[in-house]
Amino acid sequence: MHKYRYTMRMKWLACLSLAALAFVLMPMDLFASELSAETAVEEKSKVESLWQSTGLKGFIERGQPVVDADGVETPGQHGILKLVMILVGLLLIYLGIAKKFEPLLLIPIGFGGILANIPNAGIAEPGGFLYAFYSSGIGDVPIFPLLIFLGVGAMTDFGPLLANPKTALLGAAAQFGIFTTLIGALWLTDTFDSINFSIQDASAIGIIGGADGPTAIFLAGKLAPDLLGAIAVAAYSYMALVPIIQPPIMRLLTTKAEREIEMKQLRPVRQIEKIVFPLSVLLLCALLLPSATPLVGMLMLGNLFKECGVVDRLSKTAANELINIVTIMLGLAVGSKLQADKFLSTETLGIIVLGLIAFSIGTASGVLMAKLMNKLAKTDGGKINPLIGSAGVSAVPMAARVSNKVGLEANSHNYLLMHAMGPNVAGVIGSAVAAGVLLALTGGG
Amino acid sequence: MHKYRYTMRMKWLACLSLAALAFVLMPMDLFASELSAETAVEEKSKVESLWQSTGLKGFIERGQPVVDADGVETPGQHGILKLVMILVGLLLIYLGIAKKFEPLLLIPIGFGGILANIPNAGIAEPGGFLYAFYSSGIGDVPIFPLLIFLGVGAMTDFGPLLANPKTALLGAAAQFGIFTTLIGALWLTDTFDSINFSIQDASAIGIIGGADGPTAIFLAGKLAPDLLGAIAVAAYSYMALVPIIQPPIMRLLTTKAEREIEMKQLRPVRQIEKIVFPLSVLLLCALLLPSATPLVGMLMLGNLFKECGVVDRLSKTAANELINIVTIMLGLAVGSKLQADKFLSTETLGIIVLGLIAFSIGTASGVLMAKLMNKLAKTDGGKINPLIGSAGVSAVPMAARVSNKVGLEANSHNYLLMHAMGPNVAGVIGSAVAAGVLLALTGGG
Amino acid sequence: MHKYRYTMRMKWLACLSLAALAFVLMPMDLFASELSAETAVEEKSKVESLWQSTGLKGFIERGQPVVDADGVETPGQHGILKLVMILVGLLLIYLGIAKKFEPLLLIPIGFGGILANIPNAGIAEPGGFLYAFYSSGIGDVPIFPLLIFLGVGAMTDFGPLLANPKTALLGAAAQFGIFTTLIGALWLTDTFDSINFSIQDASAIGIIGGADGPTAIFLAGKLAPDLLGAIAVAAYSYMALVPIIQPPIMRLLTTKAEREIEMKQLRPVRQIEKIVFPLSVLLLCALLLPSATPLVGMLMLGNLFKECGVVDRLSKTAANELINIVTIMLGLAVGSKLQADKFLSTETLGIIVLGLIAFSIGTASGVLMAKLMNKLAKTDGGKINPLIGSAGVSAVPMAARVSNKVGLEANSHNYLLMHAMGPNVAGVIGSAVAAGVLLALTGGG
Amino acid sequence: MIAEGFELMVVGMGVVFSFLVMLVILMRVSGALLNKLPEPETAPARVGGNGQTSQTEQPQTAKVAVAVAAAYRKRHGA
Amino acid sequence: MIAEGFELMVVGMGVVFSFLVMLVILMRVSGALLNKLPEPETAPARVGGNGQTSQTEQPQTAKVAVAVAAAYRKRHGA
Amino acid sequence: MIAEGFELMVVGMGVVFSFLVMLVILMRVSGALLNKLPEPETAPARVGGNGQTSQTEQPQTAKVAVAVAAAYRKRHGA
Ligand code: NA
Ligand code: NA
Ligand code: NA
Repeated sequence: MHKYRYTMRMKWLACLSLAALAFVLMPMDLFASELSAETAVEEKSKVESLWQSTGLKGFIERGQPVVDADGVETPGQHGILKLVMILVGLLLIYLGIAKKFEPLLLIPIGFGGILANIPNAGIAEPGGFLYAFYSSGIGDVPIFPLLIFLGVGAMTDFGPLLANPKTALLGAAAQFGIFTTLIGALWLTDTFDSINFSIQDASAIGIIGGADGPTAIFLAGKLAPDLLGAIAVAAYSYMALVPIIQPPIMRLLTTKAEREIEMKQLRPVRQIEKIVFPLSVLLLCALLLPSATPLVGMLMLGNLFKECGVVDRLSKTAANELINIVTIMLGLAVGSKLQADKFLSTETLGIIVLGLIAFSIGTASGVLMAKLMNKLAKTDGGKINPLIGSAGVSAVPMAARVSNKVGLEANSHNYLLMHAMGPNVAGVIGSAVAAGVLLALTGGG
Repeated sequence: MHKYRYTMRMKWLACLSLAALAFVLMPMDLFASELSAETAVEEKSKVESLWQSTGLKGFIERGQPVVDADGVETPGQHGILKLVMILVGLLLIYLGIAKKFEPLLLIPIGFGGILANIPNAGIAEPGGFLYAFYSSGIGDVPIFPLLIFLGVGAMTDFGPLLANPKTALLGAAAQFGIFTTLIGALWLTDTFDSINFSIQDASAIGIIGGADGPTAIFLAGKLAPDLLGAIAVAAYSYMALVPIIQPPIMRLLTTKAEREIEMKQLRPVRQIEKIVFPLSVLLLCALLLPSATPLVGMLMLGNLFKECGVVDRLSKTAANELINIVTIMLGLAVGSKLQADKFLSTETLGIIVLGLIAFSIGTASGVLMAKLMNKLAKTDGGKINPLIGSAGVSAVPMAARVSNKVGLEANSHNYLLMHAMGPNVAGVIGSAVAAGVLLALTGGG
Repeated sequence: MHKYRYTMRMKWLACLSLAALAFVLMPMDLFASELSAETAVEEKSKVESLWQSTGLKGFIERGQPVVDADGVETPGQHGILKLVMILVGLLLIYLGIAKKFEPLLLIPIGFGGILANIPNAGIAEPGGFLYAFYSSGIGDVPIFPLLIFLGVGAMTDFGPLLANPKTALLGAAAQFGIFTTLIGALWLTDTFDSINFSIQDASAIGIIGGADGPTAIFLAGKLAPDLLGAIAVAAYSYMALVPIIQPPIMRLLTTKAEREIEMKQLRPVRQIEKIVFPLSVLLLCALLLPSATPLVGMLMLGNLFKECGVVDRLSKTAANELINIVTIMLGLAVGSKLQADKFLSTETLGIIVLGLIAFSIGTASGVLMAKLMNKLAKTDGGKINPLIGSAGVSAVPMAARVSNKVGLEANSHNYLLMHAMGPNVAGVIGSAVAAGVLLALTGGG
Repeated sequence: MIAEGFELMVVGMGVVFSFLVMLVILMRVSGALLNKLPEPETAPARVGGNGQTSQTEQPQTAKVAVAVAAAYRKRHGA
Repeated sequence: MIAEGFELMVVGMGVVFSFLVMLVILMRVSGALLNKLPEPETAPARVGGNGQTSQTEQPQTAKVAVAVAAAYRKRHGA
Repeated sequence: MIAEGFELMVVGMGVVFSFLVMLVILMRVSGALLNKLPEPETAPARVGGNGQTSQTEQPQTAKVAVAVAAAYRKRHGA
């Protein structure tokens, strides 16, 4: 009975729908003739021009052919590719919601990706609002990633690093993934005809291994804007996948005895140390690597706000409302770079493969560095659990949690979380420094 | 005694005031002569040039005459008109504060209107800050209305619509006011010599009938920037007047028996339905009407933030701080379009009359559509109270509250609020779709 | 023993550091030769070009010589001056944190000053993000100071002024410091060859005496952008120093009997008065001095939000999140004007001296005006304590607190705080008016 | 140029004083007029400040609450 | 020009109705499909609205709390 | 081009390591120096984090409170 009524209603609705469509199509005959008679020029009827502008038509037809300077005509891209990208956008949103993969970023990016691929809407073209977000926040001057870094700084506690400074070396070692991937990208270019990465592209791809979203967007926006969409998606996806990618590598490279190493309690850190730290890092960066100072500077400004204790209202705003507003806009702006013609290429496949390699090598380097440091250590008391090495890739605080989890599997009383936060926050500085080097050496040309 | 002292003080102050003015006027003689002697060219004294720049002088004199391409000189606008516009701005602020007419918008709009009409200040001219707000947030790319829509989405519950989908048709019917008003605007143009609305102007005026502020500003900013001030003021004023405009029409078109119809309790809606809904609407819009996707997309992104449950910090920021900041700037930017030379014209009168007609016809269409649906309904159980039809104009949540109130008058146990929220939110989608159609069909030229 | 281990570790780290540097320097030989052989043109090696881009090199060398139109070559500025400016930035941060000198502003300004002086980073040059903050928020249109004023308005209670209107005259008198300083700046220009202030520069310097940060930045951004850094630093520093600068002057100019005057309780002020007030001030300003309406208007809009009681969400956002966000960006933007070549000049010394004079004369004028008003007062009951005169300089609420404190020293039951808030807030209006006059008279040319 | 400075001082202080004197008059006049208005009944306890909820919202929120309550009653009764 | 206005009305209302009719169908179909899914167990009390803490955060916050607790125990025990 | 990649790797990792090694030294040195400073008395319970009110505000808020209290006493006494 209920079913019957339901079916009846569906029929009624279908009728109504047909009636409504008839209502739309009717004037095609009525007015089209009248108008053409009136104007005597070939004017498209309203319905015809509306049909031309639908997404449906855009999805089933090719775009305008492109004619280059030599007069060679390339056929336009098929509209179905835009539909594929919309599905990619939906996938990112699904991963964000159902799998909790970096939802704060992947939902806006995925949504922006959908908007950018709607045919005839031009949302990501000049004049569209996503284009405006991109150009004013990332393209012209990378204000969005810098403001995100300000907020990250205002949320980050460098205390665990200050309590055990030598763990900073783990954060250095884990950046090895960046540079091996860079070489990998160049090797792909030499090997496959369909892949063409410039040295700038390769640098931007390598930075995925830094496991830090704003740094990756900052560098890709400067060195390889066309690849920015793929690079950001790869970076955030692998950051979300850290709990799956890292543990096997960590277990492979360590013995059970190593994983069971207990580390001694971190010393308390005084407020004055925490205030001096961001200024020290900024000055060191100014001396050695000016190209990294925008990133490092904003991170340290946020941290100074947090630690100095006299500007709490700035610190809270930077870590809450400001970062939230910028996250929405940054996500949409990154999504605007998921346009089908840029994203659906062999190069994107290459980026996805290389990104995974970058994360894996970074993880391995961090663990191996920890083992090396243990080899060189004079006393047993100073030994570090090599599981915290993997946290050096950044991906704060996920990677530190992974260290903690794998450590608990080996020794259920061994809480590594705080120890792993040291290399973890050092990894953020490390990848910002690596971005600075790449920018200084390949950005000028 | 107290009165005496008060009078004494007033006298003292008047003396002081005169002394101060003398202090100002004094150097006119002292320095003007000296300077002209010194420089031997006719240099205006400080006081003279200050007087030239006062608002007082601007209010009592005509502006510069305008010479057009054919050399025909039109006398400048009289300054008193600016004073009239300042009074209009004060009226809007009064209505916002004392009558609670959409105060969040009318206070900034009214204040912006005052600022825009201050002579010799140029606040709404290129170089002025209201001009900067307008051009960067509405004129070049309509970022402000889109961010407002993001916040509206994050505040809107589409549950009542999902629980009773067919009420969406009421939200469609109520858009009829938009298109009749459009025709009305074209008829005025044909009839009166002093009124000249292009087809774009008429479309932007019609959208007042959509009873949705951001949609009206979005469309007017694209199709008829010169009319934006009048259109926005009319839209928000009539939205505030919904409790006065709608009830008589609702009572006229319904019998007491119809008004007494009780509707059955809405079914509960699952979270997954609420998550799928915004994505469905976006995809439908992408397929059928790409020109509406900026508006519909941002509304649905906000709603997705709200319903998905994993990005609450983005959802809260979009619905609070971000929408508040943008509301202030949007209101001021709209106010910058209340300049006397644009606003004080016969066309504004036409817009105000047409807006009222638009709201009335929209209300009537919604009610009549509900009656038609009842006629077509198979069973009595599915009948809807035609009073919820009027809520289809949008004006969320005011129109739904009006439905509830008029329903309670007829049947004091009949709470229609939740039932009326369905057509009410459908009306928001409906008017965004109507805006998309108008943009697609008249915006290209 | 602990010490021994510590020394061992330091040695180990030093070794590691040397190894790392060797690792960097190594390829200079390896690759430089190879590359030059390959390319046969003189290509700088990576290490060489990295060294060229370090801050260290920038600090120890002169910049590019500047050749002017006549072919006269001026040697480039020495890099060590940038290091000096970085120390100035650190000093400002130190004063903000340790001495609580206006930390909300001085910390971002100091940090921005450091960033602006990092060699080879170009953060404050076109293309850099501080440049973008400056040009979009202060340089092109002074949006940042205006939004700060909006927030200040939403935080300010004009009730004490409304309860005792005549105290507004104290806020007028204290602006005398502005104009004497202006003359002082012109006198320095005539007297010293190394100081060259235009009339615009002198006006912008004078406004330091207004003791109001946003007003000073607003005016300096329009009249003397090159001096903006020094002017803003002087203004905020002296505002922080009000508790040190003002008391001796106040004690010098008043007798103990005067300092002991008790003022009668302020009458309660109705909400309607508080709502009418901001609109009255705006209209008065529009009539007399349009050039001051952006500043006065935004202050009054914020106050209207606060007092009208129907837009609390706008009022709270303006007074919290929005002002916080803008404070961060404004501070950094002001810091970008602390570049060594602009800041390290005799003129800055002049500005600092003049700023102190401006504050002192403003304080004295306020106190003397109060004494004059007491002379002219008919009855004893209406007498005012001349200590509240000093609060007329603005510097809200610090100057009012100083009045209260000095008053308590003389008469431990005499709480002047609320009485001093009247001239204090009047001083804000007074300095905005003074800025408007200066803009109207010197800005046009 | 110092002459011009003096001129600016005279005109500037004149305008500042004129402005604030007129403001004093305006405050006195409007204060006198506004205090003749009857006390508003709707907002007796209002002292100033931002702490309270918007007055616009309250009655309507109440209505909404009644409607929601009625809806619940209905569902649980049925 | 009024003829063009009528054309706009016919096409416009047609599109608005088509859009919302399709939306009704979409809501009915997706509602029917989605309600066949089993009830999720993790979020039984979810009613809608923004009031709750992010679900992502909770388990991990718990872990952090355990780790911190352990760290404290260790320090004060030693 | 791969040669250039290797060069970038060597220089890049060199700089990253140099930077962080120097940072380690800096942290050790500054930590050693700063821990010789006497414990500050004004903020003994400060643990870090953002939860507390600005210290700048407190004494002055107190003064304001005293002033307001005195004003009230005076009015109600008179
Ligand atoms: Na990293
Ligand atoms: Na509508
Ligand atoms: Na002042």
